[in-house]
Formats: sequence, C-alpha cells, structure tokens
Amino acid sequence: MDYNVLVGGAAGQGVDTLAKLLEQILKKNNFEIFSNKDYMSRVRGGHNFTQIRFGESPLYSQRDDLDLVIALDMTTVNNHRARLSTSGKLLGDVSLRPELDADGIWLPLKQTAKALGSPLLEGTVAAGAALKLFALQLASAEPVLESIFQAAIRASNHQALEAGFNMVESVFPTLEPVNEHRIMLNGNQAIGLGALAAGCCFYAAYPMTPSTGIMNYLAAKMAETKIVVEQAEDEIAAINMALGASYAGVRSMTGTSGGGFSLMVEALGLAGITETPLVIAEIQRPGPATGLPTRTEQGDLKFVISAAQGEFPRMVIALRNPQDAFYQTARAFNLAEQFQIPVILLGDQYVGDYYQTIPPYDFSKITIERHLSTEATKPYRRYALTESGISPRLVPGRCAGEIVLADSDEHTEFGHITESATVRNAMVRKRLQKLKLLEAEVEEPWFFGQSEPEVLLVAWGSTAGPVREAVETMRQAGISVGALVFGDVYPFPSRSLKQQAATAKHIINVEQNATGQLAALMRDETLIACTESVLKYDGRAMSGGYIVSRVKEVL
Amino acid sequence: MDYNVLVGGAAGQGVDTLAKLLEQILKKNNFEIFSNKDYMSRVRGGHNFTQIRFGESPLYSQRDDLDLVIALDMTTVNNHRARLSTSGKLLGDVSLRPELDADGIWLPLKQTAKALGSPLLEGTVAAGAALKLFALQLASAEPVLESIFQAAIRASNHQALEAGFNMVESVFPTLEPVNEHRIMLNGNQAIGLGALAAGCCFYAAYPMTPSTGIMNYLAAKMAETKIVVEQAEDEIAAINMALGASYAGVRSMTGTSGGGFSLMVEALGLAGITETPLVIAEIQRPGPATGLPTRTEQGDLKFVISAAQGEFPRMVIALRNPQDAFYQTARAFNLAEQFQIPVILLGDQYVGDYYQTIPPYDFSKITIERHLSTEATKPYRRYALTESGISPRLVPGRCAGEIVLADSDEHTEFGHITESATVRNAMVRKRLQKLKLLEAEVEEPWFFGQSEPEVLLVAWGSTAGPVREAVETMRQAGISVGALVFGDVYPFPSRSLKQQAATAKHIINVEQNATGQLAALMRDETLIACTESVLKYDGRAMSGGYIVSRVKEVL
Amino acid sequence: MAEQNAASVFDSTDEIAWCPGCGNFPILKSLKQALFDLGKQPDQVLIASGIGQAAKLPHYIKVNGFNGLHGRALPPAIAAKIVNPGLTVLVNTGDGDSYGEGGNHFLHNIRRNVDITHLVHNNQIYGLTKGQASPTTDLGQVTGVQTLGNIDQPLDPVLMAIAVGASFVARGFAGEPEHLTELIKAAIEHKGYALLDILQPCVSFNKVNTYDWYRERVYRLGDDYDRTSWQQAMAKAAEWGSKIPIGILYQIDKPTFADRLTWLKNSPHLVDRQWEPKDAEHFMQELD
Amino acid sequence: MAEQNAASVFDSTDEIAWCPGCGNFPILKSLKQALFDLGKQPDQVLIASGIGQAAKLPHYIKVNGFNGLHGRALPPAIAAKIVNPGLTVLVNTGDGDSYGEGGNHFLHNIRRNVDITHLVHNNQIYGLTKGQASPTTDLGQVTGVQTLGNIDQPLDPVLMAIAVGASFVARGFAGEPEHLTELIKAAIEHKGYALLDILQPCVSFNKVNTYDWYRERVYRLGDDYDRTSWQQAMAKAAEWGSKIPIGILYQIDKPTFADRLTWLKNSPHLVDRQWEPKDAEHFMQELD
Ligand SMILES: Cc1ncc(C[n+]2csc(CCOP(=O)(O)OP(=O)(O)O)c2C)c(N)n1
Ligand SMILES: Cc1ncc(C[n+]2csc(CCOP(=O)(O)OP(=O)(O)O)c2C)c(N)n1
Ligand code: SF4
Ligand code: SF4
Ligand SMILES: [Mg+2]
Ligand SMILES: [Mg+2]
Repeated sequence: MDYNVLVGGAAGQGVDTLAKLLEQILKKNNFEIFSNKDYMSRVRGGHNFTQIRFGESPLYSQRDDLDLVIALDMTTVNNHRARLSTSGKLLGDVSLRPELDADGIWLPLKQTAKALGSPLLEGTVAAGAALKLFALQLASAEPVLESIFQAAIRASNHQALEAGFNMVESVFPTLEPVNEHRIMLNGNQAIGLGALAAGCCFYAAYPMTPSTGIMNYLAAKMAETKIVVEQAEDEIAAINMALGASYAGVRSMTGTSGGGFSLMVEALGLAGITETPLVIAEIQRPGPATGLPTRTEQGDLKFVISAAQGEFPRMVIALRNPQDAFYQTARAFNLAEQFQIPVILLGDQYVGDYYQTIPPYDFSKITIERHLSTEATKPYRRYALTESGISPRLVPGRCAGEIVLADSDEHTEFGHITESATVRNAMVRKRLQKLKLLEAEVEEPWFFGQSEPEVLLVAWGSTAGPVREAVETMRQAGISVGALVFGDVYPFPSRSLKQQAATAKHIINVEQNATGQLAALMRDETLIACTESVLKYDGRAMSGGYIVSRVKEVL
Repeated sequence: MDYNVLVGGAAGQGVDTLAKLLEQILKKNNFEIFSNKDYMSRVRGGHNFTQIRFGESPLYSQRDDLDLVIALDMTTVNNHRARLSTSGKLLGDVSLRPELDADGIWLPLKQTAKALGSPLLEGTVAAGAALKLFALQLASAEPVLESIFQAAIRASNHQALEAGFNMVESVFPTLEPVNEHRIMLNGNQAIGLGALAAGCCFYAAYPMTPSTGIMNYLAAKMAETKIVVEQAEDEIAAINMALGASYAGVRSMTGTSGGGFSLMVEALGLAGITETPLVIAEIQRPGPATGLPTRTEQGDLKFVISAAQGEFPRMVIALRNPQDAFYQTARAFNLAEQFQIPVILLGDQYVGDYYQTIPPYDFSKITIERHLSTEATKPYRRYALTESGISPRLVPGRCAGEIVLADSDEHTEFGHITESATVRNAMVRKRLQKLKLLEAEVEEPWFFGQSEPEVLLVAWGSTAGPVREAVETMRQAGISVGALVFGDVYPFPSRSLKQQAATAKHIINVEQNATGQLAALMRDETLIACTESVLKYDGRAMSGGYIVSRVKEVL
Repeated sequence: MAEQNAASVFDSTDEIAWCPGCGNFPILKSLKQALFDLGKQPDQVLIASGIGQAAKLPHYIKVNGFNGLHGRALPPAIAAKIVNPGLTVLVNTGDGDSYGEGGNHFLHNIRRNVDITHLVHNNQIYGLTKGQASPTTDLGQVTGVQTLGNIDQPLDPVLMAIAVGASFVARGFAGEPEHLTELIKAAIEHKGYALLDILQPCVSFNKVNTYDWYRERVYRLGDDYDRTSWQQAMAKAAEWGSKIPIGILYQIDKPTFADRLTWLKNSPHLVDRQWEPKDAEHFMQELD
Repeated sequence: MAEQNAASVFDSTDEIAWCPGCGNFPILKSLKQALFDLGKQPDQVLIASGIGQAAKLPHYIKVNGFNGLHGRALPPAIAAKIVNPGLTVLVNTGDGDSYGEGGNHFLHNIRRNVDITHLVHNNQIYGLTKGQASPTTDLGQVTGVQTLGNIDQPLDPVLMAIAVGASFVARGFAGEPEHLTELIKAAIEHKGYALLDILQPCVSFNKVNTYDWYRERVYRLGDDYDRTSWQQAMAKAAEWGSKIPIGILYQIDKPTFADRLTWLKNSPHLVDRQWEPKDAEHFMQELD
C-alpha cells in the first residue's frame, strides 16, 4: 500500500523546498519513498512538479494516478487534476478553487503565510495540512525543520506547518512504517558517494544538466575528503585533465551529459590508446544537440559504445537505480585500473535525479584494487607485451630511474612513436584482447518475473524500476512475463538473453528512446530480434503502469 | 598486361617529385595508371615509397610483386628487393649496389646529377633511365617537364632525364597505349572537384592528414571560382562555420579525419536538430587517437553512423574510388539539401591519396537541386509539420518580412524552444521519418563476379578496387565468387545482400579494420552473419592479391 | 502604415523565460531600440547565440536567429556574414558561452575581424545551469561548485580583446539602458568585429554583482577620452574594482575580413553566386 | 659514478624524426642543459605535449612523457602537477598546438596559474601537416591553404599572456641556445604558470621566418629592463617587426593554484593520499 502526492507550481514558487520538506518528513516517519521531479530549463516561471510516492514496501517507480495534488498555481490544478484517483484530493489556496469543484481542499494558505510574515511560507502551510491528511505526527517534522531551514526562518516555518496541520482533518488511512534502516538519495549522489568510497580524488568537469549533481556532491565534500574538484574551461579540458591525473597516479573521473560527452570523444580514444584508466559518467538527456536539457532519455547507447575513431576496448555500464549506481561506480574504478581502459557509467536524468529510499550501502563490499606496479623490469616498458595481455603500470616518479611514456600515436612497447606494421598489429591485438578478458568480468542482466516466460521484456539502465513494477503487475494479472534489465551493456553479456529468449513468444524491448537502441545491439551481438517495442521519447520517464498498458497494446 | 614500379627513399630525397614525373610521363603515354603512396608522419628522413602500376587496361589496385624498384636509398633496396618478380629489376646509384647483386642496374646517378649542377637531379636521371627501360619516347616527357619544373630548373632536369635515358637499353616489352581519353587524379581531388561542380562555395576546415588534400585542392581554386576556403581555429569552429554558411543559404562543406570528426560530433547533432544541410568528408586514418597519421584504415564506420547524442537522420556514403568520389560528392549536396540533413562522405587515406586514370567525368550528369523555398505561408514556420515530412526552407533575408529561426533545443514549428511532450513527439517523428524517405534514395552496393555465388565477399568503400581484382583472379581460378561493395552504408541498403547471401555458403567480410564493422552493421540491419572475415589493420592498404590469399586461407 | 516603434517591429510572440528583474530585460529592450534607430528590418538582421539564459534572446526578438550550441555562437555568425554581407549579424550570448566554452572562437575571431557585433551578457556567473563560476566571476566567490570560493583569476575580456587586436571594444551596463542603446548602435555601425561586454545583474544566482554593486562602481568615459589610443585603452580596460569604466574603450579603423577577401571584390555575394556544374568542367584539363 | 652531463642523463634512444637543421634541435639541447643545470632527475620531470613536430619532443628526451592529443597538452599537464606537485612539469609543443587548437586551454590556464612551464616552439607555421598558416603566421604569407596569402591578423602570444595575467612571460630564440637555456631555467624556477615562446625556424615550410630573418631582428632585453612593470611589459611585448625583444618580458609573484587549494595545505599530495572505502561511510548519515 502506498500514496502518491504531487506538488506543483512555477519555478521560484518554492516547489522544491516544499517537496524536500515532505520527503524528509516522510523519511523520518520511516516510509519507503520514491520521488521524481519534472522541471523546465528555466529558473523562474513555467511549470515544475515533483511526485512523491511513499508506502510500506519498496517502491521502484513513480505511479501515474495521484492521491493528493498540492497546487501552488492554477497550472498545477489544470494539468494534474485528471490524474487523481477516485479517492484523490486536490489541495490549494482558496484563490485556486475551480468553479465546479466538489471535493477539493481549499485553504487560506496565502493569507496564513502572509500573516506569518512571508508569502514564501505558503508551501510550509500546505505541507502541514498534508501531514494531517495522512495522519502523521506534527512532532515528526521537528528535526526536518531544523535541518532544512536556517535559524532565522525556522520559527515562522514551524508556525506555518502547525497552522496548516490544524486546518484539516485526517483523510487517508494510516500506513505501517518500515522497520529497517533506510537512506534516501538520488543516482547522482550515489555516483558521487561511490566515487568517494572508491578513493577518487580528482574530478574535473564542466557544468551540464543533468550531470551537475555529481559535481555538486563532490564539491561539497572537497575540504573534508581532501580532494580536488575542478571546473574546466570546457569538456575537452575536463577529460584531458582527468586523464592527466590518472596518468600521474590517482583515481580520477569526469562527468557530463551527451553534449559534453560529444566533446570528450577524441580523448576517449586517447584513454584507449594510452591505456589510461578513466571513469566517465554520462548522464543522458534528450537530444539531439541541446534537446530537452532537464528531461530524460536513453538516446546515447549506441553513441557511447562506438564513440571515437579507431578501435579500442572500453566498458559501458548502464546505471539502474541509486543502489546500483553506488556499487557500479566503485566497481568501475577497479575495472578501469585492472584493464587500463575507460569505463563509462551511463545514467540519465531520471536515475540521476529521482530520490529513493534504499538499505544503507555496505561499505565492506567496496574494495580498492589499484593494479599498480611499483617495480619494473629495466628499462621500463609502459606497453610491454605480456602474457596476461596487461602491461605493468607505473606511477611516474615512483620507481627510481624509470620513466613512464604515454603516447597517442601507435607506439612501441616503450611508448615511442612507431610506423612498424608488425608492432602495430601486436598493439592492436594487445588492446583488443582486453575485450576478451573483460568478458569474464561482465555481469549478466537482472532478471525479474517468471523464468522462460512467454513474454520477455528487455530493458537497460534506469527503466529497471518501472519494468520491475510492470512485471509484477502483469504477473498478478496472470501473464507469463519476465524481464531482463541490462546493467553491463558493453561488452554485451548474452548468456541469459539467449536462455530466456529461446522459449519466449514475444521479445519486447522497453526503451526510453525512439529507435530501439538495445534491440539493435542485441541483433548485432546475438542475432536475436525483438518482436515488438515499447518506446517513449517525449522526455518524461515511463512508469510501471505505462509499460503495462503499452505492452498490452503491442501484444 | 601491366608493369609495377616502386620508387623509394627518405622523406626529402625527392621521392614525390620523381614519382610525379613518372606518373605524368606514363599518363602522357596514354597508359592506365594506379599509383599509391606509403609515407611516414615526418618531413625528412624515414622511408617513403610510391608504387606506380601502369598498363593497357583499367587498374583497380596496387600489385604486390614488382617489375622495377627505383631506389634512392639503401632502405628501399633492402625493404623491397624481395618483392621483385623473376624478371624484375633494381635500379639505383652505383653506391647502393649490394654485395651479391646479379641483375641490378647500377648507374652513376649521383655523379651525373652533381655534374649537372644539383644532387636533387638524381631522381630525374633515374626517371630518364626508367623511360628507356620501358621503351618509351624521350619526347613524351617534354610537356611534363614543362608543367612540373619551374623555368629556372627546367633545362637541367631536361639534361638529367636525357642523361639517364642514354645510360641504359630497353628491357621491358612495350605496352599498347589506351585509346580513350583519361584523366588522372586521387580521391581527395575528386571530392574537391565534385564539391566545385555541385556549387559548394564555402569550405571551412582545420588541417588534418589525410583530409588536407581536399582543402588544398579547393584553396588553389579560390580566386578562379570566387569561393571562400577558411582555415578554422579548430574543427569545432570549422563545422559550426559550415553550418552557419549553410543556414545563411549557400552550399557549404567541411572535411577532416577521425580525430577532427570527434570534435565535430556535437555539431553533427546540431545539423540534425536544426535540419541544416551539410556535407562532411571524413577521410579515415588508423586510430585510436593520433594512431598512424599517414596511413589507412576503415575504423570509423560504426562511429560515424552513431556519433552524437540523441537520434536524428543522417546519411553515410563510403567512397569507393575517385570516379565514385566525384559523383557521390555532388549527390551528397543534393541529398543534404533535399532532406535537410548532414551527409557524411566516408573515405580513407587509401582512396584519398591514390592516383588512378579514369574516364573524364560527365558534368552533364551533375545537377544542382537546392530545394529552397522562396515564398512562405506567413508567418513562416521553419519547422512546419508537412505531409511530405520536409519543412520548407527559406534563406534568411530572402523573403520579405519573414524571419528564419534555427534552434538546437527541441522546438515548435516556429523554431521556439518548447517543453511540450506533444510537440516533442511530433518533432522526433518528423525528423526520423526522413530515414524512411531516404530509403528510397539509397543505392544498392556494387556487385562484382558471379551472381548467387558460393563465396560472397562483402566490403565497403575504398577496398572496392582490390576486391574487384581479387574476384577476377579467383574467378579465373574457377572459384564461384561474387562481391558486394557498399557505397551507401547508412541507411543500409539490404536488398542485394539478402538476395546474394541466400545461397552463399561462405559470406566473408573484407575490411581494413580489426573488428569487422560492416559485419556488425549487417547483423544489426539484416540478421545476416558473416561466416569468415578477412581483416587488415596494420595501416597498409590490402591489395587484390592479399585478399585472394587470405580468402583462400579462411575458406 | 501606422506609426512604428521598436516594440512593434521587433517584438516576438514567444513567452520570455527569464526571471523577473533579470538584467537581460533592459538589454533586450536597448537592442530593439538600437536596431530600430538604425532603421534595420527584422529580415535583414541575424542574431546568433549559444546556450544559456542570455542565449535565449533570439527567441525574444523578431529577427533571423541561429540558436546553436553552447560556446559556438561566433563560428556560425561569422560564416553567415561572410556568405551574406547584406545581413546585419549580431551575437547575443553569455559570459560562460563567450569566454568559457567558446574562448577559442573569441580569441581567433578577434584576429579575423569579420564585421559582426558581439554582445556579451556578462553576469559573471553561469545562470542557466544554476550558478557556477564563469570566467569573469570574482576570486573567492562561493557557488555550488566553487564551494570553498572561486580560485581562478577572473578574465578581463575587454582588456584581452584590446590586447589581441580587436578594432572596437566597449563595455555597457544593463542598468543604463539609454547609454547601452547608443553603445549597441556604435558597435553595429563599426566596420569589423565589435565586442560589447555588458554588465548584467543575475538576480537569481549572483548575489555579489548586483544592480547596486555595479551602480556604485560604473562611470561613463568622458568626452575627452581618446578611444583611439591603444596604450590608454589598455590602461582603462585594466580598471576594475572600485571604479569600472563604461563606454567605448577602444576603436580604430582596420581592414575587415571582407576587405581582405580581395578575390571576391567585384563578384556577387556568395549567397547570390550563380553557378552551373559545367563551370567546373575545365578543371579536368589539368588532370589530363 | 662517471661524470654526468646533460646528454648522458637525458638522452633518449629514440631516433629523431625532425628535419636536419630544424630549430627544434637547439631547443631540445637547451632544455636538456637547463634540466641538468637545475639538477633535475629524469624520473622527477614530466613533459606533456600535443601533436606536431615540436610535440614529438617527449620521445627525444629521457623524462616522463605524456604525448597526448593535438591542442590538448595543457590540461593533462596541469592535472598531473595538481595531483603530484613533486613533479617538475613542462609542456613542449607547437604554436598551432598551443595557440590554435589549444587556444582555450592557453587562455584559461593563465588564469589558473598552476606551477608548470609552457615552452612553445613557435615556428609560425604548421610544420607536421606541411605548412599551413598558424595563429602566428604573418599577414600575406602564402601557403598551400592560404593560397592568396594569410588574411588573419597574427596573434602576439606574449602580449596576450601578459594581458590575461600570466605571472611569467618570456621569449627565446632557437638561434641563441645559451640564452635560451637560461630562460628555460628561469621559467622552470618561476612559481606559477610560465610561458616561454621560442622563435624556432622551420627550415622546410617557413621560408619567411628563417634563422637569418630572426637573427636580423632579435635583441636581448637589457639588464636595466624592469620586468615587473606591467605597463612596460605590455609595450615591450607589442614590439614585433624590425626589432623583436627576447628575454623575460614580465615576471611577478602571484599566488599559484596550489597556494589557493587551501584545504589541501597540510595534507599529503593527492598521489600519496591514503584512503579506505570506510572513510566515506559517514557520509551516509546525512542521507538518513
Ligand atoms: C557542451 C555543453 N556543455 C555544457 C552545457 C550546459 N550549459 C548550458 S548554459 C551553460 C552556462 C551558461 O552560462 P552563460 O553563458 O554565462 O549564460 P547565462 O545563463 O549566465 O546567461 C552551460 C554550462 C551545454 N549546454 N553544452
Ligand atoms: C584534432 C586534430 N586536428 C588536426 C590534427 C593534425 N595536426 C597535427 S599537427 C598539426 C599542426 C602542428 O602545428 P604546430 O602545433 O605549430 O607544430 P609544428 O609541427 O609546427 O611543430 C595539425 C593540424 C590532429 N592531429 N588532430
Ligand atoms: S538566472 Fe540570472 S541570468 Fe538567468 S534569467 Fe534568472 S536572473 Fe537572468
Ligand atoms: S617541418 Fe619544420 S618544424 Fe618540422 S622538423 Fe622539419 S624543419 Fe622542423
Ligand atoms: Mg553568464
Ligand atoms: Mg608550428
């Protein structure tokens, strides 16, 4: 059992603060939470909203029908009232009351706020009312007010909350709180925390929505963790700086969205040929070019897999939720250093920005495996052809008398420019050999639902949650359905797919894009063709419910 | 019947001039010529050579065994003497004579050159000797000396040629000259000439081997054709300038190699979403990163097909030879403007740099189809949703009172930024619809050899010539073999492939790369998997002979 | 015909997405007025921009617009001018766009001296991406990314432009719109690349460089100021702190890019070029 | 131990691919001498470069090398210095690399003031790609691409660097190797970003700016020259034509990037940082 609340208004009206307040209070009440934001690429005006879903058991996705809409403006009323469930309620200032309204809750929010000293308190008054509607304790909000509001405005917000609380009666049956410990965060924070855990100490990036959250997270921790987060002059500098830091011996990382990644493409190849470890977070948004800067899409899969001239090994890991994002980020650093390759963490605005409650991370599961050499056969050969296929990697200046030469041209074992066909062949094979080695590391996709199903959904990355909910719903409706959700996408793990696809009558790719990029990759890698597609490309994340209805349509 | 001459020496020794002299004289003698260069990424020293093949009927590729080696240094003697055919000869200065030499032709080249006033004349003396060896007329060299050498050094070169001519006796049986008119050029020149014919009048680029030949060609014609060739500060500027020029109403183009293309990726998407026509030549060299700057590879196919964030229509045409390069370039301009898309001409160092005799271009076959509107329904909507799927395109300032607004964000029909899901869906469909329209334009691959063969070779772009020769050789050996050589690679034309593949026992992709990128594209597009591969990735172009021996190996 | 004013000629129907009180509003108004005063027609003007708050401007004015990529406003702008010199070409875009991501184009287009006008809405911050330091942000300023204060020395764009050889360099202030209108007119009328850096308060993310902050510091260059002296201009341009000069800091005559395209002198603009494929046929002769 | 000299310590076994007579040879020699004179060890020096003829230098000297992408020598160099301040970090690369493709990094790294030395082999041409105009090529010079003469005004890199705020700016000449050695030493010893633009004849592709051409023009700054005066340095830097000054044009003390990373003051260099995953565990508290 769970509830679904939407908070909406124009940018600058305080939607964000109100949403945060509610989320935190619900968190303190020990509910499971899934909260996602829909916002425009502007700082004031327009229409932004947040959907906060909370309940008794884990939530993996937003839900389309609403139990409560808290409207700070008329647009919110107009855009979302149709989505209210039969028992759903509309909450807003009296001034917003539509002409023909039966069961809205229209309160003197603005007037109360003004009386308490500031129109900005309107949201807090509404939050107080919401607390009561869901039969929560006013006291549970106390620590939240403490942490969210600066001392100067804390008292007035407290009064506002209380005033709202006292304006209404409880309406919704109470939920059972969860017993286990939960943390709440979004995917970008999870990546940032994963990077910190993994010992990353140099992050260079150029701001770009929706990836900036990673940089913000790390920048806030600079002093405490003794790291450097540097804003580069452009994305080309960012990735080349990250490579320089990695070459010089530290774990480094960069992050961006598709447009910035475009500018990093040449240096991706530089990582490839110089065999410099690097972790790159690419948080997708809808393209092409500037596209829809604050929205979500899975439009860059084929791009990141084949970006850059020439052929070299890389690894691409699609992030499936904040839980996954943390562990995969830490894993990415190990893989990057083990194989001396670039590893791309492919997220998107959805998984980057939605908040979810999850069990605390188990830091004992994180290891830091540097795979660095400290001694060299002399003279040191940076690109030595070894039996394992991996050359020993020294940190410059850390092995007396030996020097480390990295080169973007084709090179000899010493790193010197070569034009030899024989050496070229050996070096190409050496690098591509790592793709074979990587195959042993690659993780099979998650599987949800019924094994050997009639209907097999295939998906990747951030749609994991919605797909999982969709599968549960459909199984309850008696459909023989299972889903594979890929995390590692390149090199492509094909074992489970071949198994599950063997007996499926329908293989449906569920993707947040217009051309079905996973389906294309599957054809290339396994010759398995999807029979139907569920695609969405309007920049709004699909919900579990959406998938269910679209799957039923195409079946 | 044809002969194969290799001219080799260090950079700066005059290999280029000597090769050019020989090529031009052979051209004046009306032979078919195929000449390709192997050079290092340095200006002086190292080892460079040119292979000049000439004969009585069309030549499509270099040949591995040599009839004559003209050595300007000892490296040439050492590296290439093993490739001489049984009747082959080695020609060089007496000082190069190896200890155990039976049938070399060792002449006082250096001494003669010095006596005539300059050591630089050595090559011309050698050329004179070569003329005689092939029983050509000294007089046939007259117009060539005129065109190649400046007045001041013409006389001494004349003397040098004559001196060499008189040093030896004819050795090789004479060939029959060709009767038809031929022109001789390389692929980069063909692209340049094609662009001129098509009315391109703005070319912005940043120098990058092996694409600079296009810029050099066009820059030499600036004054005469009244065009602008601008060297940009970087490749990002180059492509954005080209887009600005196209937006403003002229046919414009840019060119680069893979590294520069990496930097153009973001603007490729800009062309996509703004629907601005653009022709981009990508002349591949071996990667990753700097790789082997002066050598050849087909390593960027998957990259250019999927470059840039988001999804938008583009067309990719692989250039198969200088004949093809000219017509495809002109066609690219028409397609770019008809569909308002970027069109990528995918060449490589091999097709860009090799010289070949071909019939003169038929300029009456070239049309300039601008597809521009001159009147607009008012107010003008740059991105109007039309029945044809193509919006009317106006030139800014050329339709009174109407303005043209191009936008890299998702936009309305007017070009204004939008966040509407409905408009987004319509615009994505509008753009991707063009891929469907393009399918009607896409040309099926060339087919050589026996239809419905047992052995089907599949190839693309510059390997066309070698593959053609290989097929001929193998058919003469009684093998049931045919080959498809793709020019248009994206959207992918699959009809002939499906036909020919249906009965083939072996489907072998022949590619100048290490991972088999065409094979991957075929699997994705047609679910047809190659059974064997012939791949080469040492930066040296494969010959027909190489393909034959490798195919026999894998069969 | 009814009487016209800047608003009626250049008004766009697109809803403006800037924050109320943003310094971009007066800049937009001054720009419309300048174009109107100069008698420009919407279809003869092109404004190129990159991405950012300022870069949204082409949507809010009725002229031709090329709203391209972040940092890449100048290349398409100069190319459009080269192929169609009949257009009045401007660039309106942000400080991050012009000096940060687009720094290389800024540097090299000063050298080209194409006859365009570059208006930089310099709010000393990245507005659209919510407030990170731009190349012109002061040392020590704290942001969501520069959490311990900005440590990169700010760029003085007008100083750099004069040093690199720009032929027109000016600074304006959104808080003095009439003065700004005059500066925009002068910049447009200047033959060659004209840089006009405009101090533009961002009310949402730059709490340091506010309207008041600027008002306390800006002063207009006097009539006695000799804008043709490079040495003096360098000294003036270096002034930043308690006093900030606005006005035309430097202006000289210099051959433009078009002047140097000597081979196009007596031929039609590229956009009007007449050409048939056969016109290139004779180039085959040299391939014989 | 046998007596050491610059050659024996820093010699590389790689064959040099430069043209005989190229101005890069004396620069390489001066560089080795400077490093030797300063008592540097090969494993404590890092030279980063881009792509070009000059950029091949890391192969011809025995020190750590990062031969990266065309135009992108500075970003990896400064990052390496930031994470390991114990390294002596230099960049040796061409004028096209540094000022053309890499212009944006040049501009912004002056602002950062990381303690590295940037040696630009300025041959006023693109050597490796066979002779196109670089940002420092003179007006009118004819090349294979500038077939009707270069029309972009050349950049004066030392002037720009001083204007943008570099704390050490010098010009050297490959034809005066002892002087050059001293300049390189001074640049390395300077704390902060040091630009040393080196006039380097390209005997193959620049037939204008030859050894003779430079010899006729260069002169050394006298002992009386005050290199700490910004105004004077600007004037000196602007000198180009019949007289070209070489020497240290400008040098002042300025906080470096590292000085401004105050939060790292008392902690080990990043490359020596000790860290366990558990050290980040407490950040989960704020997510409760
Ligand atoms: C390649 C790329 N990198 C980053 C971004 C994200 N981005 C958009 S606007 C902007 C900065 C805008 O700052 P400024 O140019 O000063 O404009 P303002 O919003 O302050 O007017 C950034 C970093 C982008 N759109 N594209
Ligand atoms: C992205 C990219 N663009 C272009 C090139 C081709 N390229 C290599 S070196 C060079 C110019 C070199 O000039 P400069 O930096 O002055 O060095 P020089 O050879 O004169 O020493 C160019 C354009 C490249 N390698 N990468
Ligand atoms: S964020 Fe700043 S620059 Fe952007 S619109 Fe708001 S006030 Fe203006
Ligand atoms: S081309 Fe010029 S810069 Fe390059 S090695 Fe030769 S002389 Fe030196
Ligand atoms: Mg700004
Ligand atoms: Mg150079």
